[in-house]
Formats: sequence, structure tokens, C-alpha cells
Amino acid sequence: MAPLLDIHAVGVSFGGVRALDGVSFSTEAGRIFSIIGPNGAGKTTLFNVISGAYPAQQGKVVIAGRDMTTAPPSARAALGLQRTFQNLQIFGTMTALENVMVGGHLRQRTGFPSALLGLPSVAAESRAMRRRATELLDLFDLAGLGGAVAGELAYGQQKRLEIARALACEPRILLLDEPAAGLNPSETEDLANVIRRLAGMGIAVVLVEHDMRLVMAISDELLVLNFGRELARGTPAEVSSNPAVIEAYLGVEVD
Amino acid sequence: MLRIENLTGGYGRIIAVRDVSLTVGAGELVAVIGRNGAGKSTLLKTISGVQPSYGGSVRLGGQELTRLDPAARVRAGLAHVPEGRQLFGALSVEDNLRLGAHHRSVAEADADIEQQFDMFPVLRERRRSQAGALSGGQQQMLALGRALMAAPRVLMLDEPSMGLAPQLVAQILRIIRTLKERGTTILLVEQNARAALAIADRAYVLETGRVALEGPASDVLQNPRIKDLYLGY
Amino acid sequence: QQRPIRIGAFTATTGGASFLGDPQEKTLRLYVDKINKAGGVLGRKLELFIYDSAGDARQAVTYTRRLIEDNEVDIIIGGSATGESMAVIPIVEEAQIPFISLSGGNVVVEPVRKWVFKTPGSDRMAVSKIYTDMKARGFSKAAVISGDGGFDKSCQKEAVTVAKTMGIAIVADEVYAQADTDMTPQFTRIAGAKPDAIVGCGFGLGGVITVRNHRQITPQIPLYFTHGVGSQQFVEGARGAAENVRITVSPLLVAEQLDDSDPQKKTLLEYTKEYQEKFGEKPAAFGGFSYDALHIALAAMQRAGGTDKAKVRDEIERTKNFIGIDGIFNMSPTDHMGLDFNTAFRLTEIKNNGWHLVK
Amino acid sequence: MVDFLQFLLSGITRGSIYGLVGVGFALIFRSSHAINFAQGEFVMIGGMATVFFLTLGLPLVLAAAGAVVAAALIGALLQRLAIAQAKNASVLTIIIITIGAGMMLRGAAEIVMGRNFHSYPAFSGELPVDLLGAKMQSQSLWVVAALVLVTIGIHFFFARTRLGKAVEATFSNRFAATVIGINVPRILIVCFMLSAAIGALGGVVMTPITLTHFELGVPLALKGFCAAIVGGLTSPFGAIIGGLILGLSEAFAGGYISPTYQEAVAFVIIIAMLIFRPQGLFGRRAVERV
Amino acid sequence: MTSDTPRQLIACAVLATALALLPIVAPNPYYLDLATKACLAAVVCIGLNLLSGYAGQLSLGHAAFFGVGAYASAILCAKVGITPVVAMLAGCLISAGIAYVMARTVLRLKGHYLAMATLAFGVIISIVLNREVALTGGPDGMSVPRFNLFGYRTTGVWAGYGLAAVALVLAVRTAIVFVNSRVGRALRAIGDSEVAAEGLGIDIARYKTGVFVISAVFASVAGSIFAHADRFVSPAEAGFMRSVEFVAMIVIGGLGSVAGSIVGATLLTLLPQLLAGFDHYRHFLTGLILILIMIFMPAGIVPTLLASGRALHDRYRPFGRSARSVTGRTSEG
Ligand SMILES: Nc1ncnc2c1ncn2[C@@H]1O[C@H](COP(=O)(O)OP(=O)(O)OP(=O)(O)O)[C@@H](O)[C@H]1O
Ligand SMILES: Nc1ncnc2c1ncn2[C@@H]1O[C@H](COP(=O)(O)OP(=O)(O)OP(=O)(O)O)[C@@H](O)[C@H]1O
Ligand SMILES: [Mg+2]
Ligand SMILES: [Mg+2]
Repeated sequence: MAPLLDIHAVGVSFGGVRALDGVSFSTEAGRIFSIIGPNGAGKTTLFNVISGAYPAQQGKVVIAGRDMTTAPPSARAALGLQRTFQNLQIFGTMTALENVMVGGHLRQRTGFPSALLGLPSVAAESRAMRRRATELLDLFDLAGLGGAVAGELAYGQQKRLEIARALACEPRILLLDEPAAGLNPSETEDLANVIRRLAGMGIAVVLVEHDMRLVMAISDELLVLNFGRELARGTPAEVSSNPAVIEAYLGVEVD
Repeated sequence: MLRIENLTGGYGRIIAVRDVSLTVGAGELVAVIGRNGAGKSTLLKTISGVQPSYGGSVRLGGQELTRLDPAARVRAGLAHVPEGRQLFGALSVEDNLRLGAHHRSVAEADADIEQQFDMFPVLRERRRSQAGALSGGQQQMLALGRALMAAPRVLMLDEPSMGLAPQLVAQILRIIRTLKERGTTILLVEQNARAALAIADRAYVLETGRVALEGPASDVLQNPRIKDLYLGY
Repeated sequence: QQRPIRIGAFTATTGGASFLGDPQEKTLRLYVDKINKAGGVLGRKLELFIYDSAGDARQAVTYTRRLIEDNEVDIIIGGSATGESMAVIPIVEEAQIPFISLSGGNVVVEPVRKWVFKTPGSDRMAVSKIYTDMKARGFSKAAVISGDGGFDKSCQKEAVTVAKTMGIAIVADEVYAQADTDMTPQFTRIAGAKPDAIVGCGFGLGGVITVRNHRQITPQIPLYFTHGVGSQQFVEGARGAAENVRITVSPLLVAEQLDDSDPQKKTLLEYTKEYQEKFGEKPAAFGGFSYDALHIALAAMQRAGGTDKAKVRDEIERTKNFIGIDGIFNMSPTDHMGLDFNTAFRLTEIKNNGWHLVK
Repeated sequence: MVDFLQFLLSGITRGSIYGLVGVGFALIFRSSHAINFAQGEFVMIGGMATVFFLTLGLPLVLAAAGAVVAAALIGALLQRLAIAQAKNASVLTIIIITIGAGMMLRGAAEIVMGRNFHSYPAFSGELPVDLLGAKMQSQSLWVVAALVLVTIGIHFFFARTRLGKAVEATFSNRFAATVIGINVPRILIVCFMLSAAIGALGGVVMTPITLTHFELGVPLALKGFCAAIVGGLTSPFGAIIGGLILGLSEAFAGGYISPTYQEAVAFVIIIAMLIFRPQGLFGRRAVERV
Repeated sequence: MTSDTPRQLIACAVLATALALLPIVAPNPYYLDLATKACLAAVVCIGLNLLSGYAGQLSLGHAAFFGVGAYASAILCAKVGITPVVAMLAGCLISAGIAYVMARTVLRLKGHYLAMATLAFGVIISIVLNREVALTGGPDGMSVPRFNLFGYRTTGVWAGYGLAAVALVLAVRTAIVFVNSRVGRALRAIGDSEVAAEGLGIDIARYKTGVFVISAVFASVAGSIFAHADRFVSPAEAGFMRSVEFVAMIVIGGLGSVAGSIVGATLLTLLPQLLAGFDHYRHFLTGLILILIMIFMPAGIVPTLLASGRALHDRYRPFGRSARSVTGRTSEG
């Protein structure tokens, strides 16, 4: 069976900066695949290429067996790809609940004609979506905040809201860009549990994170990037003992 | 050095910080921790004046700041590295740094900018790049560097280690410690509570806008409730 | 105590046509006051309801409804621009209220509509006068330059049509935008077409800029203008560039030069004096339109012995030998303007910043 | 050849006028992301106030200076009393405030100066200047000179002064500017004063050519705005170039093709621009990272 | 506008009743004329608000669509002799076509670009209407035949008012259901963050195009009705100033609020009438009023009043407002 997500030798440059250089990886349903590396290594850029926010200048992005290298983000989402953003991209003027409802866009049907005509199905669909969104908010400990304007939430709350939103359309592949940034350790622990659960449900999770406790605890496989290239790859144990990784990235742990 | 009394602040009808009193002695490093939405960022914003205060007072080394605008507070020696970096995305790295020394002379800025470059070499490499193009971690360094360009007496940091690679987290914490040793007074908001408490002298725990606990950092670190709620693992 | 006679009016006091509307409004206010001081008409005071339509058809419609329904006026005067007059015609016809338009376009009274009249001389008369003079001077090729507003367009249309019937060839027909600040490209093109004379259709700022650019590019070609620039302001704004320009204008601006036997002379001088006393400036030719409209209306009411709309309408249609500012009016069921060619416009020439009758 | 020169001169004159109006749009946009719909009124005030001071018997130089200062003060008041008062106002709210301000200024001019148009003599005589057979009003030279002056001034302001950098910072991120101690309210006021003053200066030099009238600002502003768009909206320098481009295209299109649709030229250029180079000639596209 | 649809539909019914009763209480047809114009402006504003208030795209040329609708009705009825309803539909098609082409070319761009394109396009339309004298009557405008439906000729202001009122009620209902649907939410998402919206599978270009076309059709319908109500159209209807007026209406009433569109449209339609007596001071006062509204209600009249209504409501809650403001917004418990 073809991997759910297959990235093949992608390359991206910005002016003189070689942000990605021949990076490849692939992952399957139910796996937690993590990408780590120093700041500026190209992790977010890789996500941007996978999700279609930036075009890949070289290489291929294959999602669920389909070559999506040049497809727009929405088409990739339609194949079950979802992501969160390192620089939060919540819908600031909408309520938290509505954010999650929009997340379920692809799971809803209403198009322009029926929305304009105001068919009864439209309201029914919204009601159903609202119920599901409420459940997701619960899952991320945002239960009381459904009616709050999302732009007015605290950073950590927005962070969790973004994940809830991404889950609303029941993705098959979920890219998480530093989901634990801005969460305190005990919240991070909760997050770890949630991510494990998602993988258990069969989602292919791709995680970019600097919180090594989290990464090491939950990853099935790790890819280390440095200056846009692969530096190492392997299980958490292999990677964390790799001298090149320690040198370039981990440094001496402070505690 | 920094003395906050009964400070209340928020956003219109939403009161996010309520009756907070807090002091940071000269040369002291004080940490503030708390859950998401506890009001930590709002507290810093209210102190630096970018959010209005609804009550209470802010004093810096005996100078009353409560009624001053943010610009005057910066001139008085109070620098704030806000959450989310808040860079001038369209301007170059160098311009960002120089703007940090907006109220100082060009010569002083020239001297200080080299210091920042020494501290964060990657910024020197990218000095002509637009700040908006930097990676998350690079931006965090730039934000810190920009605040230091103001040569502040009191530095308020809002989650400075967020988004940094482990190596850099260590480096940032070292830098913070160095700054403290050089006499800068620091108020540090961190989610990485363990690390923050490790380098702080004292700590405050904020819960729903109020101070729930305060004391020497080591005491807070040992408090079982805190351990459970904030330190995890 | 009888109810006052209610005069309704809407003029383009502001907006693109304010050069027309402003003196029209002032004149109405001036004479309603004056007549009231003198005891009113038919023993009744006059009450003036006047609105600024800004030359906008939509507002004209609303204000006309307001005048008819809310202010319950007895007659409506107004419509500085042709468009706004046309817009209100269906309403006044339906409401059966006499309406005296202040706009130049022939379309307002052609075809004749039962309740609609107008006072300004038509563009057709103006351009005919110009072409007559051109032919007298031996010119046969003319260029037309006009703005893109309604006032200009109507004049331009007549200038082109009448030229055919009078044996004048139009060698250039240039347009500029109302708000344009420079028309030298147009004049450069005109110079290339080598006309014997140029006819300007325009008013306000556009008129001034036209003569100034004419002076700059084609000073050797004689320039004619229709009445849109009929005000002293125009001459002053042109700052010398209007010298020798020939303008067909209501006799108002050359009142003093008229023969003493001219029946209009007295009225003209009086109007000039009263207007100047009140507003500190010489009246522009357009104010005369509303002077005529008001006085024709009041005379009709006097003859009708009241404000019964149908009777007043009939009486307006019977206006004979009314000596107005714009000319002498003789209305009839087939002519709801009633001006004659000779009195309506006089050809003048600007000399030493003054208006001189071309005899 | 003479025709060509004539169209060129015409284009430069009108282009300089558009440029002088357009700069103000770019300046305000650059500080508050808003479009100042009262910009045309500042131009109108430049001319009107000069007329007003001249009738008081002041010599031209003083009258002109007075007009520019008056406009700058009005700009400051507009910012301080209206825009700054609308707390947390969105860009659209600010735009509506400037529309209201434009109406007020128009209304004030109508009350004070009446509904007539006004003008005053050209600064150096009314005689046209002859240039290889093409003729130009001498006043056009003053307009061009004012434009050059403004261009140099603006360049100096942004490239050399601390204030200029602070304006850029404010534009880029107002919150950050506040945090690092830039006095943002002052920056905004300065920008409004500057754009009002530049607009008024334009009004002062162009009035002998265009004359002035209480409603003159609206159509001028539309053209100036187009100039700013062509230039990229964020770049005052771009607005000046944009103005010249529009002026020249109008003059040549009007001269060589047909004046009938001359007025539409500016707008066709804008559409073409949006299709081929949406950020405008000199607009920088900030990198948007996600 | 997150409240449940049924409640808003009740509001819709209330509006319909009020509009139906107006002719009975209106002292005379002049008031109906004003109401007609307010209703039509409101229809345009509701459409424009979908575009600006929800999808976050500013249009500075919306009057052009109003003008296209008005002239389509005028020209097709007067010169071609087509029946008004068909002419109105033709107007919609033309407007939709133009909007579609425009959207395809510029809507992929972000920020102020749409505003500029619509501005340019709007002015060009009004220039064309001005210049093509043979077809449009040029600057003097043209007359329009009465509206008739199935051969039944209508008369006077009543008919115009009736049409406008029906159009408004339909517009309100459509908009309310629309914004609370999946499509409406997607549009608001686009207004907030295009990157995120795209990532969630929203086809931005399609949605932006769709809403732009819809808002153009709203304006076009209003224009067609206007042409028959006033029985006269002039190029000013499509002009830049009119476009700016529509924007002012939605901002003053409240962006993203259907009720705000109605309030803004009504207010700015009535204002000139209320100030008509002030002669020279009118412009000054109009400007002053706009500014004051924006200073005291920067979010627009309806949202600001709703917010302060909520605040008032809070004040009388048993636990006071602070209790709610903090606990209601944290993740405790
Ligand atoms: N739009 C852009 N324009 C210019 N340079 C860019 C752009 N996006 C990314 N870069 C550069 O590409 C490199 C990789 O950036 P990227 O954001 O992918 O890093 P990252 O691994 O996510 O780092 P971090 O951990 O700090 O978030 C950086 O040097 C960055 O400055
Ligand atoms: N701009 C705003 N408008 C309204 N409410 C806000 C705004 N910003 C924050 N809040 C509210 O104020 C409260 C405190 O937020 P604050 O950002 O200070 O929390 P924090 O402690 O910094 O959280 P985090 O750890 O997530 O950064 C939260 O309930 C939040 O919803
Ligand atoms: Mg990153
Ligand atoms: Mg925070």
C-alpha cells in the first residue's frame, strides 16, 4: 500500500537562502512522525510546501497516492490534509465555536444555491456542525469559551483552538507546527495524550516541535533537518544519541 | 526597582488582571507563571502601558509611571518583549534593531547593535533580510535583541523561549542570567516553568488574573500544587 | 387670514451645476422677500420652499415629491440642469401641478407637455446667433469644444446640428471632462483642424480653463461661447484670457448699453441693482431664469385670481409680452418657452474685462 | 513634433498636479493604512486660504505660507479631534471619518468663501512660455518646481530622518511601535500635518491654472488617488511617478487618440496595473509568512 | 451575528410587517418615496455587506452595478420594449457577468486591490453611461416606462414602494440564512485569514467570486427597481460618490450586520432631507454627524448598540460583570 503522505526530494529557496534541499520522507496512517531541527532549518517551510502554501521548486508531494505537487491548498485539504500554524492563523473576528465549525467545511455540503434559498437542510447542517464543534472544544479544554471572540483568547487558548479546528474535518493527515509552544508542561502532557489518541484513531500525525520531552515521548519516527537538509533520521532513541544532532540541535540539556 | 500595586487591567469589559501587586528588586529576576489565559501577558502589557490600567499604580525606581504613555515608560528604562514577537515584518533585521534604540543616539545604537550581533550571530548574517521572512526562532532572537537595544533598566520578557530550539533555549536562559548579572532587572513570563524557576530569584503564580502564590523560586518549585498544575511530568 | 402662496423650488445650488443653481436660488429668495415686503400677491404672502438638488436627478425627484406632497406648494420652479428637469416631469404631470423649468435643454418643452414650461433661452437660439455672426465675418469652418456635462452636451448637440442647416462645417468636435484641469490637448487638435472659429460650450471652471487654454494655444482663432459663461466671475477668473471672446448671453450683462428704447432695459437695471445690493456681486445671467420663472408664475396667479393649479397653468400658457430678464416671453399652447430669437440672446464681446454689445 | 511637445507639456502639468495630490494619499496610507478622502479638500484649502489671505491684503508669499500652515493645522486637528478619538477604529471607520471631514471642510469653505470659484494671478505673469513652438503656462513651472521640492523633501524624510523610520515602523506594526517606545499618536499627527501641508502647497501653486472652488477637491482627489494606486499606495515617491504617468497618458491619449474617453485612461491604467503588477510600481510586497 | 436563525427570521417577519404598515401610517407619498429609496439602498448595502463585512473585501464601485441594473431596465424597456421583469433579470445577468470577470481577474489578490479595481471599473462604467448618449441619453439621463407585471400596469410611488419593500424583505431573509450557513462561515473565515481558510479546504477564489457576484446582483436588482420607481435614471447613479455613499452606509450601520445595513441606508437616505433646511450649513453638518457617529460608535450603530445593550444586561446580573468576565473566559474547571 502506498504511504499516506510521501514527500520526495523537495527543494525551496528564498533569494539566497536555501530553505529546503532534497528533503524526503513518508508516513502512514496511525503514525506520529516528528520533524525537529534548529531554528530556521526549514521545518515550517516544509509544512508550507506540503500544505500548498508555498510551491515546491523541486521535488514531489504525494498525498494518498495522488501527486499534489502543484495543487492548491484547498485541494490538498480535500484529500484529508490539515495543518496548524506556527504563527497562529485563527479567524480572529469569529467566535471560538465558529472557528471550529469552519474547520468542518469539507464535511458539510451547503453550496451557494441552497444557502441563498435558505433550504431547511442548511440550518440542520449548521446545527449538526455546532454539536460536533462543541465536542471538539471540550476535548481541548475550551468548553466555556465557545462564544468568546477567538481573537481575544489568550495565546495558549488560540493554539489549542487551532488544533480543534484542524480536527473538525476529520483529517487523515495532520501537520502540527509547534503545538506545545506557549503551553505549560502539564498542558503539554495533556496535549501528548491527545496526539496519541489521534494517532490511535488512524490519523497520520506529522509534528514539528522543539519540546524534546514531548517529541521523544510520542514519536514513532524522527527526521532531523539542518540548513534545509536531512541531518539524521530514526527512532527517538537513535536520534537523541546521534552526536551530530546533539551538536547541532539538542545541545546540553538545561534543567 | 519595579513596584506594582493593586494593578487592574483588561480589555474593555473584560477584566484580565485584577488587583495584582508585585515587586521586582534592583538586579532581581522574578518569574511569573500561570496557565493559558491567566493574565500574564495582559499584566506585562498593562505595566508597559500598551493596555490601559483601570486601577493601581506602576513605579520604576521611585518614578511614578502610572500616568505616562508607553513611549515615556520606555524612556524611563522599561522595555517589554511582547508575546508573539511583534516585529516590523517589512523592515530589515538591522532596521528593527535600530528602531529599538529609537530614543537613543546613533552612536549608542551603533555600539549596541554589534553587541546584539555577537549575541545572535544569525542576525548579523541576515541583517538585510526582511524581519518577516525569518524563521520563528530567528524572530524570537530579533525581538529580544531589539528590546535590549533600548538599554533598559527593567526588562519584561513574555515567553522568550517560545519556539526556540533546545540549544537556543539554553542559550536564551544563559543570556537572561547574564543580563541579570550585569544588573538588569528582569520580569520573566514563562511557560517553561521549570527552567524559569531554576534561574529566577522569586516567582509569582497568576490564576485568573490574581496572584495565587508568591515566594522564592525554590519554594514555588517545591509546592506540590504547583508541581501538579504547571510542571507536569 | 388666507394661507400664503406656496412657491416650491429646487435648484442645483451645489454640485457640478452650482454656477447655475446658486444665482437662481439667491434670486428666488431675494424676490420672494421683496414681494412679501411689498405686501405679497393677491393680498397673500409668499412662502418659499427651496431645496438643493445638487443637480442630481434622484434628489430632484425626492424633493419634487416633498414639495408637492409635504409642502403642498402651488407651483414648482426649478431644475437647473436639464436632466433633473426631465426626471421630475412624470411626477408633475401626474400630480398636475405647473412646473417652470430653469434648464436650457429644448427637450424639456419639446414635445410640449401640459404642465411643463421653461424660461431660459435654448441652446439652439444661442448657436444660431453665433453662426449668424460667423457667417457675417466670412467664417465657414468651426470647431466645437465642450465639457461632458449635461449643459455642455446639449449645447454641443445643437452646435453640430444647427451648423448643417446654416452651412457651417464642423471640422473638430472636442470634449473634455467636467473636472479636467487642462484642455491643451484638445486645443492642439483643434489647431490642427484649422477652423475659422471655435465655439465653446461650457460653464464654470471648465469655461474659464477653456478660454485660458485657448489663449495659450490658439490665440489667433476667434472664440465664441454660449451663455454658460455669462457672469462677471468668468471674466475675472480668466484673468485677461477672455479678451475678444464673443459670447451670446442674456441682455442682463449689457443692460446699460441697451438703447433706452429697449423695453427690457428698465427691468434689467433694476434686477442688477437689487441683486448687487443684496449679495455684493453682479448677478450672473442664470439668475435671470428664476427671476423670469417667478414673475411669470406670479403674474399668472394674479390673472387667475388665485392658486388653482389648472387655472394658473392656463394663465402661464397665456403669458403675453412678459418683459423678463432673459427676453420677452410670449407663450402659447404650442410654445412653452415663448422667447423670441431677437430678445433672448445678445451677442457680446469681452473688452477690457467688460461686456460689450456687438451691434 | 510641436504637437508631441504640446501633449508632453500638458501631460507634465496635469501629471504634476495629480502627483501633488497623490502624495498625500500615500503618506496617510503609510501611517494608518487608511485612505484619506479629505485629501482633495486640503488641496482646495490651499487655494481657498490663499485667496482669503490675499483679500486680507497679505502679500502672496505670506498668503501662500499662511495657507499651507492653516492646512497643516487642520490636518492635525482632524487627526487629534476625530480620528484619534475613535478608539480601536477599523480602517474603514477611519475612511468614513475622513469622508465626513471632507464634507465639513467643503461646507466650511462654502460658508466662508461662498459658492463662486476663485483664483489669483500666476506667480510670474500670465504670458505663456514658448518651448520650441509648444506653449506652456508659466505657472506650470511653479507646479513642477513644487513637485520636485516635495519629492526631495519626502525622500529626505524617509531616508534620513529618525521620524521617517518611525513612520515606517508604525506602518509595519503599530503595536510593536508602541511597545518599543515610538510615540505613535505623534507620528500619526505628523503624517496628517505633512500630507495636509503638501496637499495645500499643491493647491497654492495650481490654483492660478485650475482655479479653485469649494467642491474642487472631490474630482482632484479621485485622480490623485489613482496616482497613488499606480505608484503602489505605500510609496509617496511612487504616487508622484504615478501622477506623471497618468497625466502623460491622459494627454497623449487625448491628443493622439480621442479626447472622448480621455477621462477613462487613468482607470484603464489602474485595471491593467492590477492585472500585471498588483503591488503598484513602487509598492513593496511585504513577505507574508505563515 | 451568531444568534440562531429562527430568531432572525422573526426579526425578518417584523420588518415585513412594519414595511407593510408603513403606507398606512405614512402621511403622504413623499414619505413613501423616501422609504422606497431607503429600502433600495438597504438592498444594495445588504449585498455589499456580505462582500465587505463578511468576506472582508472592500468595493468602491458598487454603484456601478446599481447603475447597470437601472440602465438595463431603462434601455431594455424604453428602447427595446422588453417587459420589466425580464429586463431586470437581464440586468442581473449583465451585472453578474461583469462581476464574475472582474472577480476572476483581481479577487485572487488580497488587501485593497479589489477596492481599487472596483473603483476603476465603476468610474469607467459611469463614464460610458455619460458618453454613449445615443443609448443612455448621456449626462441628462433617460426616462423609464412604468413597471408592469403580466400586463398589469402599476402606478405611482405605491408600486415603486411595494417592489422595493418586497425586495428588501427578500434580501434580508436571504442574507440572514446565507450568513449563518456553511457558505457564510466560509466567507467570514476568508475575511479573517485566507491562508487558514484555504488550508481548511475553502476554495477562496470560488467563494470570493461567488459573494462578489451575489452582491452585484443585489445592487443590480435595486437599480432596476429604482429605475421604475423614479421612472428616470441618470449616470450619477453609477458614479463614484454613490459608491462611496454605499460604503459609508454599511460602515455607519455596522459591518457584518444585516440590521446595520438597513439602519445605515435609512439614516444616510434621510439625512439630506432632515438637513435640507440648513442651507449653507448643510454640508458642514452632514460631515459633522458622520464623524460624531464614527467617534462614538466606531463599530457602527447596530453593533455598538447591541454591545452596550449586552453590557446593560450584564450589569443587572446577580454576580456582577466581573465575575463573568474572568471566569467566563478561562479554561478553569
Ligand atoms: N517567505 C520567505 N521569504 C524569505 N525567506 C524565508 C521565507 N520563509 C522562510 N524563509 C527562510 O527559510 C529558512 C527556513 O525557515 P523556516 O520557517 O522553515 O524554519 P523553521 O525550521 O520552521 O524554524 P523555527 O524552528 O525557528 O520555526 C529561514 O532561514 C527563513 O528565514
Ligand atoms: N485583545 C483581547 N481582547 C479581549 N480579551 C483578551 C484579549 N487578549 C486577551 N484577552 C483575555 O484576557 C485573558 C488573559 O489573557 P492573557 O493573554 O493575558 O493570558 P496569558 O496568561 O498571557 O495566557 P497565555 O499563557 O496563553 O499566553 C484571557 O481570558 C483572554 O481571553
Ligand atoms: Mg517554524
Ligand atoms: Mg500570554
